[in-house]
Amino acid sequence: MSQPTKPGAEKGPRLRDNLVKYFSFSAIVILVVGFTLARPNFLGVANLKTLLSDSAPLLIMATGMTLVLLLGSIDLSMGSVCSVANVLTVMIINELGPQLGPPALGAVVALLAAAAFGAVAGLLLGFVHVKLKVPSFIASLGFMSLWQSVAYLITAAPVSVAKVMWGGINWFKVTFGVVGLSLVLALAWVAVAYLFQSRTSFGKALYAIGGNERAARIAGTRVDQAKIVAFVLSGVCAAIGGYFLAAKLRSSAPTVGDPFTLLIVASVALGGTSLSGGRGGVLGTVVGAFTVSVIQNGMNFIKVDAYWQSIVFGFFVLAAVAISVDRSTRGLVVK
Amino acid sequence: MAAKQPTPMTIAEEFAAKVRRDGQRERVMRYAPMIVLLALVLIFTAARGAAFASFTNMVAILNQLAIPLLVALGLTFVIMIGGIDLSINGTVGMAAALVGVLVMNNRFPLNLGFLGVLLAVLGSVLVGLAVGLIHVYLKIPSFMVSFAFMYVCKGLGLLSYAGQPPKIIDPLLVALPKTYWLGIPFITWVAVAVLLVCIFIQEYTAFGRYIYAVGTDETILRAVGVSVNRVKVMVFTLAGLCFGIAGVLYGIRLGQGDVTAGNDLMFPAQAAVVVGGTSLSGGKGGVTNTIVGVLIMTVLANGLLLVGVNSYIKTGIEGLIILTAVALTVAHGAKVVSK
Amino acid sequence: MQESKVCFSAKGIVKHYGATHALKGVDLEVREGEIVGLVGENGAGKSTLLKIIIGAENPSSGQMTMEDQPYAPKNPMEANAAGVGMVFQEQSLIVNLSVGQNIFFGHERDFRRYGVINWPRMYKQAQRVLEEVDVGHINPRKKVSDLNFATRQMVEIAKVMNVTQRTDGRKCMILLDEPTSVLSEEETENLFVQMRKIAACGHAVVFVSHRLDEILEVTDRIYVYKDGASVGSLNTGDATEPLLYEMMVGRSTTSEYYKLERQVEPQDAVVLEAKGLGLSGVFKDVNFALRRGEVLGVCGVVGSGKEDVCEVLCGDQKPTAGALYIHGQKADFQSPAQALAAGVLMIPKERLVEGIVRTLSVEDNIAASNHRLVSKGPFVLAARVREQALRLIGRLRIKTRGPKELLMQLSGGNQQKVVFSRALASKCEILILNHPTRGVDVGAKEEFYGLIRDMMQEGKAVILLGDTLDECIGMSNRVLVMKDGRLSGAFDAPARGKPSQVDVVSAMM
Amino acid sequence: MKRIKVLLALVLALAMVGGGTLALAEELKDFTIDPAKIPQEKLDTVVSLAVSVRGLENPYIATIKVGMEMFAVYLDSIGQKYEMQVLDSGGDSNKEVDNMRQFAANAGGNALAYSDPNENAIAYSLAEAMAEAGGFIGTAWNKPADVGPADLTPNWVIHTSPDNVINGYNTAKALFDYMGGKGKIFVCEGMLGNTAAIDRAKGLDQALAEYPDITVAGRDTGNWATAEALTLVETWLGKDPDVGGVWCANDNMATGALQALEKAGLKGKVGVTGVDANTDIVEAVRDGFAVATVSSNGYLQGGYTLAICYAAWAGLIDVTTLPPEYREFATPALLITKENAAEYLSSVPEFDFSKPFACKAD
Repeated sequence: MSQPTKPGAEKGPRLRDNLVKYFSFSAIVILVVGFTLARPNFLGVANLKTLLSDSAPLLIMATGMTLVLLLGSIDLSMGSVCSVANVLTVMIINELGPQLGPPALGAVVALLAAAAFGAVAGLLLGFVHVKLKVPSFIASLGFMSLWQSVAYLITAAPVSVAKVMWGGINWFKVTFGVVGLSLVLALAWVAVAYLFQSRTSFGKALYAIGGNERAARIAGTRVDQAKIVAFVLSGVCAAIGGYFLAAKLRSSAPTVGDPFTLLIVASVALGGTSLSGGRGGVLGTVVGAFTVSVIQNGMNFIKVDAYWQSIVFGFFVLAAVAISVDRSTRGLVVK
Repeated sequence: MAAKQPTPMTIAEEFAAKVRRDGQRERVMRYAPMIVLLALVLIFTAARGAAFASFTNMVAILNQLAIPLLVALGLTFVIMIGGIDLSINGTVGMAAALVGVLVMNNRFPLNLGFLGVLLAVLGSVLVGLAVGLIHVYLKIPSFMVSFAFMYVCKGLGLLSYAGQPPKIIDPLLVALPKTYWLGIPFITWVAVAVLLVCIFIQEYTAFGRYIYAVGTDETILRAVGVSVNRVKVMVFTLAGLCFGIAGVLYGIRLGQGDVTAGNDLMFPAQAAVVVGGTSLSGGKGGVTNTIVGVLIMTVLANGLLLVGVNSYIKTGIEGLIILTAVALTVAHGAKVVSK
Repeated sequence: MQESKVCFSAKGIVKHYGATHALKGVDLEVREGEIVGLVGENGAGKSTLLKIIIGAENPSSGQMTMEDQPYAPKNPMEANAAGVGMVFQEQSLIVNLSVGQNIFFGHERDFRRYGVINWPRMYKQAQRVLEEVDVGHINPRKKVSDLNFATRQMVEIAKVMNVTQRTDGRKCMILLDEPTSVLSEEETENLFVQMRKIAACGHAVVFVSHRLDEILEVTDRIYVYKDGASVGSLNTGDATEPLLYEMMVGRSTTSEYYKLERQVEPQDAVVLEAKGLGLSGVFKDVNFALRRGEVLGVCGVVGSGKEDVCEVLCGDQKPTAGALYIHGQKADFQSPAQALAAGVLMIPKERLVEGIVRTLSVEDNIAASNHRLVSKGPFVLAARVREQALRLIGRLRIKTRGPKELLMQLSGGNQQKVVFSRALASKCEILILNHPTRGVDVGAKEEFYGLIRDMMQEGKAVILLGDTLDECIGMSNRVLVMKDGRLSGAFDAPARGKPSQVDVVSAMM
Repeated sequence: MKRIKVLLALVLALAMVGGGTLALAEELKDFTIDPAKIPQEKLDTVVSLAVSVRGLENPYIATIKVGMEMFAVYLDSIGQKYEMQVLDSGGDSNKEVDNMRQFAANAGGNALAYSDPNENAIAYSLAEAMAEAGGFIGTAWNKPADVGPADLTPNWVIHTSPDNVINGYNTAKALFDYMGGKGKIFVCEGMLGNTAAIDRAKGLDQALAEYPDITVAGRDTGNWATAEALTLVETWLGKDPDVGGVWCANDNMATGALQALEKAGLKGKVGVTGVDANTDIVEAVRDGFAVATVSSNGYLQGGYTLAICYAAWAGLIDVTTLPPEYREFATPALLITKENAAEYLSSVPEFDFSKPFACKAD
């Protein structure tokens, strides 16, 4: 939407802009310091281990969502794609794994299958969104319902990974010092996404489309292609998130991804990516995902009374976003 | 030219034909939600006959329509200004919990009667106001503010009775869900009244014009000296009011204060608003569209239940219908930008 | 003309944003019944001055009076109340509302009875307002989205006229910020008639345009601004285009404005050919060939189909008839991306809507159409992007704090320069320049012209939709004229022997 | 799933405090916490108590929290320092595991937890979180068949459960008998994919097999929620107003069903059953509006599980030597019908936490 921008608001001193920018990361610092003061063992080895491995699934999914939000679109189906990948993973490990021999092999096949499903789900959503011009919010909402059904149809009841197959999923418990292997893998994935986002023409296209889709199209950007790729990647991220959850929980559940649907978006937004597209990136998402994890983790540390928990959580989220919201670029309309 | 056309069309004729075609397509798009609704009704009538088309079932649909309609009405205005409100589950739940606590009930001595009902609604209104103020003045996207308030409100609702839900024993409120007028339940009448108020606001007040304008281009309002911020805050407050009324009615319908009343209302409401034809980017659509959207969602849920579709695939079918309905209502073509 | 009473005056208006002085003490005096033109390059301070007058910005210092009253509006509402109204450069109509609702937007209170808006009364009133500006044929109940741009402009003027009308006999002042940029000749003429009518009633009109011919045609007096200060004011009768140009730029214009001496003869090789091209309901039977080293001008009124021809050429729309050949190969573009791959790129007309990505940096905007050229394998090389941006920023003298600055922080003219840079960077063989100099000041225009001549020497080919007819003829080797969706004329335009504007116009009308 | 052979219809009070009075053969059942045997440094250490549950908005779940608070009162009485919290997962398995890991990381070896795994499949992960930190956990209701407390000795102290299949079967049977063995019923199942929901439905299906004249006129999930059950029953009543009974997988949904029946003027004419013994449903049973519900006794589950974990932590029992039937056992579930509803409502729950194994059903 075109605005007569106020020139006055645009020529402010640069130092302030930078301060505002870095201030946005202070939410997580304030939270960590606050929780540590309240409970010194918040930064103890045991909890660091927890914090630095449990956030991996959220981080991976949020990375995928970042790419979609950069377009100015949204993918609400990620949670249920995650569920389907989750039940698919455990089904393959349990049913196919024993025939394949070593548990690791079953796990690899399951990973491939889950990722392939994620890609197909993303492709379908991308196709419906791009070709039929259904807004991504509502298209992904439709697919959310659809994949929920599919997850139930694969296995209605939660299923544990059979004990004999635990060899294929025990990697989730591996830690290097306090850093879990799962987080290392997640960060590696983020690094790949970062390269993708900032060093390839696909990444440049994402930002251009998010900023002004029409202009990007006229400039010769492959808009449809970039959008579909972004949705495919978000689908794959959701599926890998589901795979990680299977390893983490040693089980599958057809509803496991549902609570993630909005939490992922919130993580990305907390990381400074604009919900209207064009600004932000996956590095911010790392901060955002950890902010969410720290809030959830810290809540259990300061022993908030049970009936107050969700109130306190809501206010923490509000405070974190109030601190971290990107006000450096002024004159933009906030929706 | 070898094959001679009898009369090659001139550009003007082509243009006229194109305008006609566009007009037809637009009409199809405009009426697509109604066509979908009609199709659903026909399918379910064919499948279940009397069970679906019976008077009792119509009343049941009207009864079930009331609360989703109220919620969707509030959401419609928010979506029209290009915002979004995720707090629904919380605000509705909170109002449903508070009404149980504040009126004559079996757990708490408070017996505020009608005042209690008002206070319960007021709680949600205040939350809507808070969402609006924080969104506007701290410049936080409405998505995030309402996301946070979903938790806050859920918590407040839970806290209000802490444990066993209070059973409403106020005789008037107990009687309300069983009260019918012209064969239509009281709760539905309330929803209809709110609907009329919303139509009035949209069509006959300056505020209604401003809602369209904010969704189209905020700078225009600034140019004529209308406070965009005030319009936005009012929209969120109005939404809070709708959610509050929905929550209170839900509590009364359930006969107890129950914070879970709001669960799973949010996404269907979003779907209903969009399926009805209100554009997510703002400025387009309106209350009347929402009525059709809510009808589609309600009839669909009711019909699938009567047909006895396996619950596992029910949500999937709902998803497909949403996709189909929206695909019919949106503009197509290479130049169309959809987010 | 006898001296009439002063309607509005501004003295010593200063405005600074931080360290930048946008206005360094400008004066403006407008008399009742006078049409005053403001001219100046981009960044000369015209827009800032208008924003201060309308109350969208506050001056850092300086005084204004309106009809003998001290005047210091805090917002456009107050300005309207004092009798000052403005037609904005970007249109300010709400497309989903009807014409009538737009005209009275913000003034619904006047039609309220018992809290309810009396729609019939409002529409009746709207009809009257529209009739006052001679566009009574517009149905006030029609949605604005169903109107074309020119009609919307008239609605806009009607709206402004309505809010500034005074009942106490005092006069009002209308500000028009480049209102003609979306209008056809005919509509521009109607606008001028309206302006004169308003002035004849004793009201004041301030008119801003980059088209000096329009300024000379319609105004009574002209203020010239340069670098945030007034260079002088003169009666239109005393002004000529070269004189104004000299005052604005500080040096004189000559016939080398369009760098005619550097116009080259096109080579024989045809790079792009349209055969029987048509788009249902828009244009038909369009045939032409574009040669290497040729600037092919396309003229026509708004609605003649020339814009749509461009959109078809650059792959944005698919033709419904005929075919397009690039280097003799049939091209079937599905999207602008495919056209780009074949070496065809368009500079769009609507800068904000189609031209720039406001949230991206200058360097990324410049590199938007040539990722492949700055990439190695799958990776875009940041250093090359930077280097390319710095080169073009220097060459086009883009005023920016650096290649990393976001485009939204640049002024309109500089944004247009970035768009032009993008075309240069794309290294495309065939460029479709749709109003490339729109909203750009005279100095920059000259640079653009030089760059286009350079490209021709490099053997590229350009299809040009000029911002003015003069520009189109001056720059082109050949001029095609479109009328009602068909080619209605073609003129050769060699450096010596340009066709006269009259001839071209007669083919347009 | 392990089937419990004995059907329990004991009066609740007996089951709860009966351990002391009904002298049973196994002496473990009489095991008593002797405060004198607890070293002073243990008493001075702050133990962290937690109950990990699905969501406090459910009245049954809220009673688990109360059970923990009752046990805390007992700890006060013996001079044990403690702190306590509720880990509310909101029905999110992943969050429940995260919560438990964070609780364990915080409290370390002094963590004692009762956990009601959101899904059976995560029981091991919950216990494992505790085992890594060195704390003690007792799980209830849900766990997979192939893992159990024995896998994580000593930290996974016990797993207890009322039998959901039997609960579902019993309420169904009570309903069918009320209907005279024939007629139409509506079924409101629990949340899709939830273990308890699936098991209770399994019990219903067993009963249906025994009563061939009962037909199911409508069957769908009410997601454990009052509101959804209300909508379901309302819709079904439109086509089958001659229904004889409504079987609900929990009491929240039974509340919704009763509300729908009341609106249709059928309250008291159509039988309703639930599970959980929410106060309003027990009252309805007493007043003849509902047929039956089941008390799983959350107070007992929460309080006694923590008591056993406490005994293990304090070193009073050696988990490694506990016989298997004291690691996995059934807790009493009480079918509440018109006969015992009034009594159930009037009896004040009272527990002797010094005899933690008194909660064992047989």
